Amino acid sequence: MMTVPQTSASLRRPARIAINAGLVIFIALYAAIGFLQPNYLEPGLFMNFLRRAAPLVILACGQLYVILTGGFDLSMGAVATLVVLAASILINGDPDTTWAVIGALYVMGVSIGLVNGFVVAFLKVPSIITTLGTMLLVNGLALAWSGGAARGDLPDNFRNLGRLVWRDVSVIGTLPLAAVVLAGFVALAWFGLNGTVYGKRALAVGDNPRAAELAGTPVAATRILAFVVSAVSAVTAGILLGGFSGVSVNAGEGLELQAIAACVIGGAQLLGGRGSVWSAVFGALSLFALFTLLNLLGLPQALRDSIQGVILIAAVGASMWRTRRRN
Amino acid sequence: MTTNIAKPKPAIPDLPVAVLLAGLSIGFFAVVALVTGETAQLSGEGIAGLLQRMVALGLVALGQTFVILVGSIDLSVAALISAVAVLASHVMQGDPAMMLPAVLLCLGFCAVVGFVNGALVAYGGINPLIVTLGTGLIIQGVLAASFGVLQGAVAREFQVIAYGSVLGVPYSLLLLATLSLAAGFVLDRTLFGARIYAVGGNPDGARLAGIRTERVILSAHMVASLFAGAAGLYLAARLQSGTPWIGRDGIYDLESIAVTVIGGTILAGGKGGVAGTLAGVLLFATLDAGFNMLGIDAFLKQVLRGAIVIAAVAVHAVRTKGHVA
Amino acid sequence: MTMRTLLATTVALTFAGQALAQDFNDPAEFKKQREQLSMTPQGPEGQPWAQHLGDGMVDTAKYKKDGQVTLCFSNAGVFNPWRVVGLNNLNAEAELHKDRLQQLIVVDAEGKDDKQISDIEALVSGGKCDALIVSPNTTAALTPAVEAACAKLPVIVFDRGVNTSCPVTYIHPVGGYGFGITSGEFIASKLKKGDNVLALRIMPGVDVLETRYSAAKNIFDEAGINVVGSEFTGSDRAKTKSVVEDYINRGEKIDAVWMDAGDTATAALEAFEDAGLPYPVISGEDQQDFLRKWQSEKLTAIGPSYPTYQWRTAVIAALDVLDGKQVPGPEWVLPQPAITEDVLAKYIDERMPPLHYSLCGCQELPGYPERWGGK
Amino acid sequence: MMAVPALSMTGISKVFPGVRALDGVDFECLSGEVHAICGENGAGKSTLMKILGGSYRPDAGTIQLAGQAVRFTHPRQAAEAGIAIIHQELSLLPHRTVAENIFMGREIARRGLLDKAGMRRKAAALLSRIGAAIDPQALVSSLSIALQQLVEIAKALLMDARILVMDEPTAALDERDSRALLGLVEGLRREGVSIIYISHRMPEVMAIADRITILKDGKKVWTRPCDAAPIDEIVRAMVGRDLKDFYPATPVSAPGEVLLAVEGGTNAGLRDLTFEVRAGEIIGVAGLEDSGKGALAQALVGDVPFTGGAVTLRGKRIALRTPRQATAAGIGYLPGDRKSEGLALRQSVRDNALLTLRSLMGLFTRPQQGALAHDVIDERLGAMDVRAADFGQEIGTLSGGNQQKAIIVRWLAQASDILVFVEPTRGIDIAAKAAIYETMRAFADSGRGIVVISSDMPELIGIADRVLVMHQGRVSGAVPRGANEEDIMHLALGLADAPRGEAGA
Repeated sequence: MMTVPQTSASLRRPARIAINAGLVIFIALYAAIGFLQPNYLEPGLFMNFLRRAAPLVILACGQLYVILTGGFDLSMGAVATLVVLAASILINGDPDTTWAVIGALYVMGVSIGLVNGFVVAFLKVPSIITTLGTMLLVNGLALAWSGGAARGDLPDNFRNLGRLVWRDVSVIGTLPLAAVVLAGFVALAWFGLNGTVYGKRALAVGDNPRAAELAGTPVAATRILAFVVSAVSAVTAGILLGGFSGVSVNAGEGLELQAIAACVIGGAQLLGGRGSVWSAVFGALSLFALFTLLNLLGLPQALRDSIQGVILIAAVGASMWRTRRRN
Repeated sequence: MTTNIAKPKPAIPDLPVAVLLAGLSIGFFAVVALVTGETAQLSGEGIAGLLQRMVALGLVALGQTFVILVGSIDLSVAALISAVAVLASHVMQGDPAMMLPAVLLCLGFCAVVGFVNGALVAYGGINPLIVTLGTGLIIQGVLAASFGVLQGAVAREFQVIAYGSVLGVPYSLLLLATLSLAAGFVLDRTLFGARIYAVGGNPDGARLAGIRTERVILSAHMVASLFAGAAGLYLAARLQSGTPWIGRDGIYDLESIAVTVIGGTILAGGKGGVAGTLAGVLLFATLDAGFNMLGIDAFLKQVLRGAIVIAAVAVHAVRTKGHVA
Repeated sequence: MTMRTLLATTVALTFAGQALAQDFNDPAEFKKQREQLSMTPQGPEGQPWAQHLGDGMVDTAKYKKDGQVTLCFSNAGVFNPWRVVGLNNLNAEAELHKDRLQQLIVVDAEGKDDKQISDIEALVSGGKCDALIVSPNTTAALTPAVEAACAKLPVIVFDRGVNTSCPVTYIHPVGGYGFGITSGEFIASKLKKGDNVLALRIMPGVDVLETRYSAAKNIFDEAGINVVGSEFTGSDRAKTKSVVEDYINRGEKIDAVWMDAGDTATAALEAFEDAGLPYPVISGEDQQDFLRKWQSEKLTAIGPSYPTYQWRTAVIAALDVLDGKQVPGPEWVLPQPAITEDVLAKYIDERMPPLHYSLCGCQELPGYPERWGGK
Repeated sequence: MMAVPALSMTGISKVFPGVRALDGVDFECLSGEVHAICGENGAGKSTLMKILGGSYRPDAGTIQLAGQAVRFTHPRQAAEAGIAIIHQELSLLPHRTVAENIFMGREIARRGLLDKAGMRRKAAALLSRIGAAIDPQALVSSLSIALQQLVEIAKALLMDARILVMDEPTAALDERDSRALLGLVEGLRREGVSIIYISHRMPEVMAIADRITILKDGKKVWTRPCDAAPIDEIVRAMVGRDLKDFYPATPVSAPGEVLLAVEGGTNAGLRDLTFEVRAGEIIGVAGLEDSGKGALAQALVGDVPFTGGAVTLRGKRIALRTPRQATAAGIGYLPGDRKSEGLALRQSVRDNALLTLRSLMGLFTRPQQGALAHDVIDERLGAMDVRAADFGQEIGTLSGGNQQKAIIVRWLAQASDILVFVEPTRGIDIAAKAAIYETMRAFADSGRGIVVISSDMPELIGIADRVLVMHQGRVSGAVPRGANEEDIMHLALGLADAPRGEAGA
């Protein structure tokens, strides 16, 4: 038996500095933004950038959980919309109820996640169909409940979550509350995948559910939990969106696909088994930087879609090419 | 003695799903029509109207069936439909002499899109969801950027496709029927069809059996794009002029996937067929018509449709052994 | 031969964008609508939904039908708040006529032309309808279906039109140019030559919206006002706010914001608030949230309208037709008032939801304000 | 007879990441010759045949067909050149009919139109030619594994191949079907077809082969005419050392207390199974393909649970309704098909080894502490001599033996009482094999038990303390250590104690 020369197993390499593809793309895109509009390099505007990117980054983190386990969640945009509308109806301008309502919103989100998860895990409906169904269902519910238009107002303490900016903060100048929420959510998402055993279970389930099951992994529970996390992220993003810009019936429209695209650009693999929180974070930041850059370039709105499509295919194609070359 | 004598099972396994779905759909429609007193909907004209609701989605879904059977998927159909409808009306500008060039140009464009999709999926090895989401975005963007404010119209003569009829049967229904039969025939009776099932059912096995799997995947994508083109042309004829949003507003991408899966074609590929897909389309058409008769609120309709999509797939998916994602 | 045609077509397509963009700039229509804006309406005082501009009337005796009647309504959809308010108007108006109206059948096309055509065909072939009201999703697409319906029963079209004169009447307010003229002239009057205006629009390619912009753009150009940008927001508040923030961040001085629809006006204003800048001159629409903000922040603003009361008019017209009464036609042009600072207070109703359209003409209708989501 | 060989392969080499699968192998086959290739699992037989079939491209070497050099980049080219391969892994379409499967890729068609009736007829003829009573219209998913294997054979016979490769064609067949198949091979040989025959069943090889080539560790040992190669010499050449050294020594101490006891275990594939595993014992399970030995493994690990009967572990009644329950109760599983059932190929060696531990601990366990720490698992992997440049690398890049060892580490980390091995050394090279046997012995010696299910008879005889033989879903007998293959075969075929009447049920 000839084995290819190997180093001794006990000799551990220095920890590899994993450079995330999304990070590289993000830095390149943000550098381009800075080149076009130098004031974007100031901390204040960067913070503002983060504030606006926060909902997408948070959605991408949630979507990542589902993608790691091998599925998709198309319902998250609809959940975000539901959250915005439900918040305005339930709070109805009374700031005292804000926190109770936010609690209720999370309960709602968790139940939608549970439904998605149960249907996929036990009724064996492929997630793309399941969440397409819940997308229609949740969107319909949100519209039916609100009567198709925004109702009620969001009080300032709710709006602040997406809108408040602390000024005169040392070093960074300004600090938006949304950026704090973002950091908190990313930290939680990171903790979920790296601070508990869940992350590795999810990767194994996404990679080979059969092998994971035979090794004792609770496959169904892992899947369901991923959908719950995804729904929770949609609720959080919805709260920020509502806070940032107020009530509207199309608050979450199209965000699900952007979140999937973000994960993929960041290097997560569709159908599971590969990816990290940083794929989601930097993928989403890259995507948002791309939007901003295209805005600054003043291209026709429509062409921005096209460029997004090109970037999407190119990013995945490039990672495919890298994998192939390595093998 | 060998003990395992195989019991013959029906050769077309998707037939029961199709029959069941179609039966349920027709039953639902008939009951609603009777209960609401809309008995006129059960006349020839009413039925023709019901079936006409199937045409656009039906055409797209036929193509979608090919890609799903081969184990791929196509999300770019919605953008492609818009592109074709806009191109057709723009090229024709109401001039009957331009009908043929317009149709040729549109189908040629579809073939190119299908080729690009197929090549990126089959030879590039990129996930089909990403590829077709990407090409869809590209088409949609270019379309909206260059044709956003265009007005054009197809030729009056071209609209015959959508509005003409023979012996009370609209041409569009004949078109759908003919293309369905053709698609069914191709899948069931031709070499290409057999290859599609082989590649979708077991890509490695198909490769070992000497099938050029990449070519089959690529061809299936071209078929899907051409069917989307047919749907686009039909819509252009029906709507007189295309806007860059008709595909997206019609949600033809997700709905075509949904009806195909509802009809018993499995997303992994290799199992399913045209009959099931048509039954799925019929279900959607009867839901549309039935909800109209019942006067169900538009938003509630969406809720019901979402629940029905899940339930319809769950009915046959729940027996799946192993895992789905 | 065919090859050459194809090639020529391909080349033509490349330049198509510029070649045909002029479609929405029709000087004759611009002039006509400008006149209509200052015309005195005919009809009952204080009931703009029953008034009309101009003199044309059509005779409808042949459609007269006694006893209980059934009206059918093919709706393009309820995909925006304007249509939600409108549909409530229409339903409430129908309730006023319970004695005459046996049934009102409403079918919703969910924004799909194809479905609306099928819906109309089904309504006509169903044989229950005595008259058909259509709010078309797209002008050209619905024309053949409406034509076919005209052959069977009286048809009333409102909001967007159809390319045929077969309907008994086509109800619409003055129009897009009128909207653009009102808002454009107001902004032009408040700005100096060389000042900047940012145009925020919902989406391209929709005739009723394109004409609004084209009219305003003409006026800005004439007044020497600089349009720094024209952006599409898709009626999305978050996107609106982001777009405006981007312009602010770029260091552009924005003196005025012109909008082709007001449902995201408050989001645009918030961008200025968040940046700590003074409010610009702004043109919105007649939504409650915008009017309240206008009042509380003392904005320099105007609220042109595309009144939702036309949904009431549709029912009124249909019943008049079945009564055999003369109705304004072949076009029933409704007055299109704008909300100005003097009349602002009377349009604000704190009970109503933020995106309620004040010019709904619905205050006296049954179920107000709950039916429209008010308290 | 010594004309230009129908096939000659010279100097074929192929390297996979971590393994040199073939190293300058020469091989030839004349027309009308049955040329057997023997070798341990992992010796390179399948790789050689995949190169011949166009699935792999060789790194070096040439292939000549009837003296003409050929180069295949796609299986289609090999098929067109007249090479047909009956693959070891099934490559059927479960949702399609038998006829459609037989004609996959070679449909009878005129101008693109299928001749379905013609294919049905021809399929029926083909099936009866190999003596298989299968309806060509049946769906493949409705057939047993053995019948599916026959469909595979029919598929390969469809083409009038000049060279036919049969890779373990009888592995899933019972005696009668095997005999029919050998008759078929005989007939083909007379027609002048070159047949390359790969099998572990020595008697079969001796009966049918003209020449035998031995491969070992990717190299050719020798090629000899059949009559110049007695069985023991073949075995020595294959194994490279005496079998005595190869398997670990028999334990000195007698088996201890009863660890695992199954009483009356029953489900769809198993009938009234009763046996026990004692501490320190390795129990082998033998049987033909549908004897139920696979179902036994699946039942023990909760994958396809028992529906009747009782299972006790260390005297306590346990429920084995899901793999998770079995895992938690202390039963570990090492599946035969590692790729699809054992490994998450894109995850690291470490992650695969930790999979069970992580799955059974509380969700909020810190992943880098205690037993989950990298150092701890790295030590275990090192102790098992898992060879990898870095335990953080993807396990898919490791050789089969190292992968198997990593899975063993998974269960050692979980401190399982019973390990269920299925085909423990399939696709594993010989050096790693000995190490795995060593590990199995050591595991048992530590007071725990092993159930090993294998179709590799010498392996069972060498490693197991006791071999249970299964036939038609029940245990047809047990043989002690030191029994020979014939004893086992006898029981496996149901000839020993099964009432005659039941054989046909």
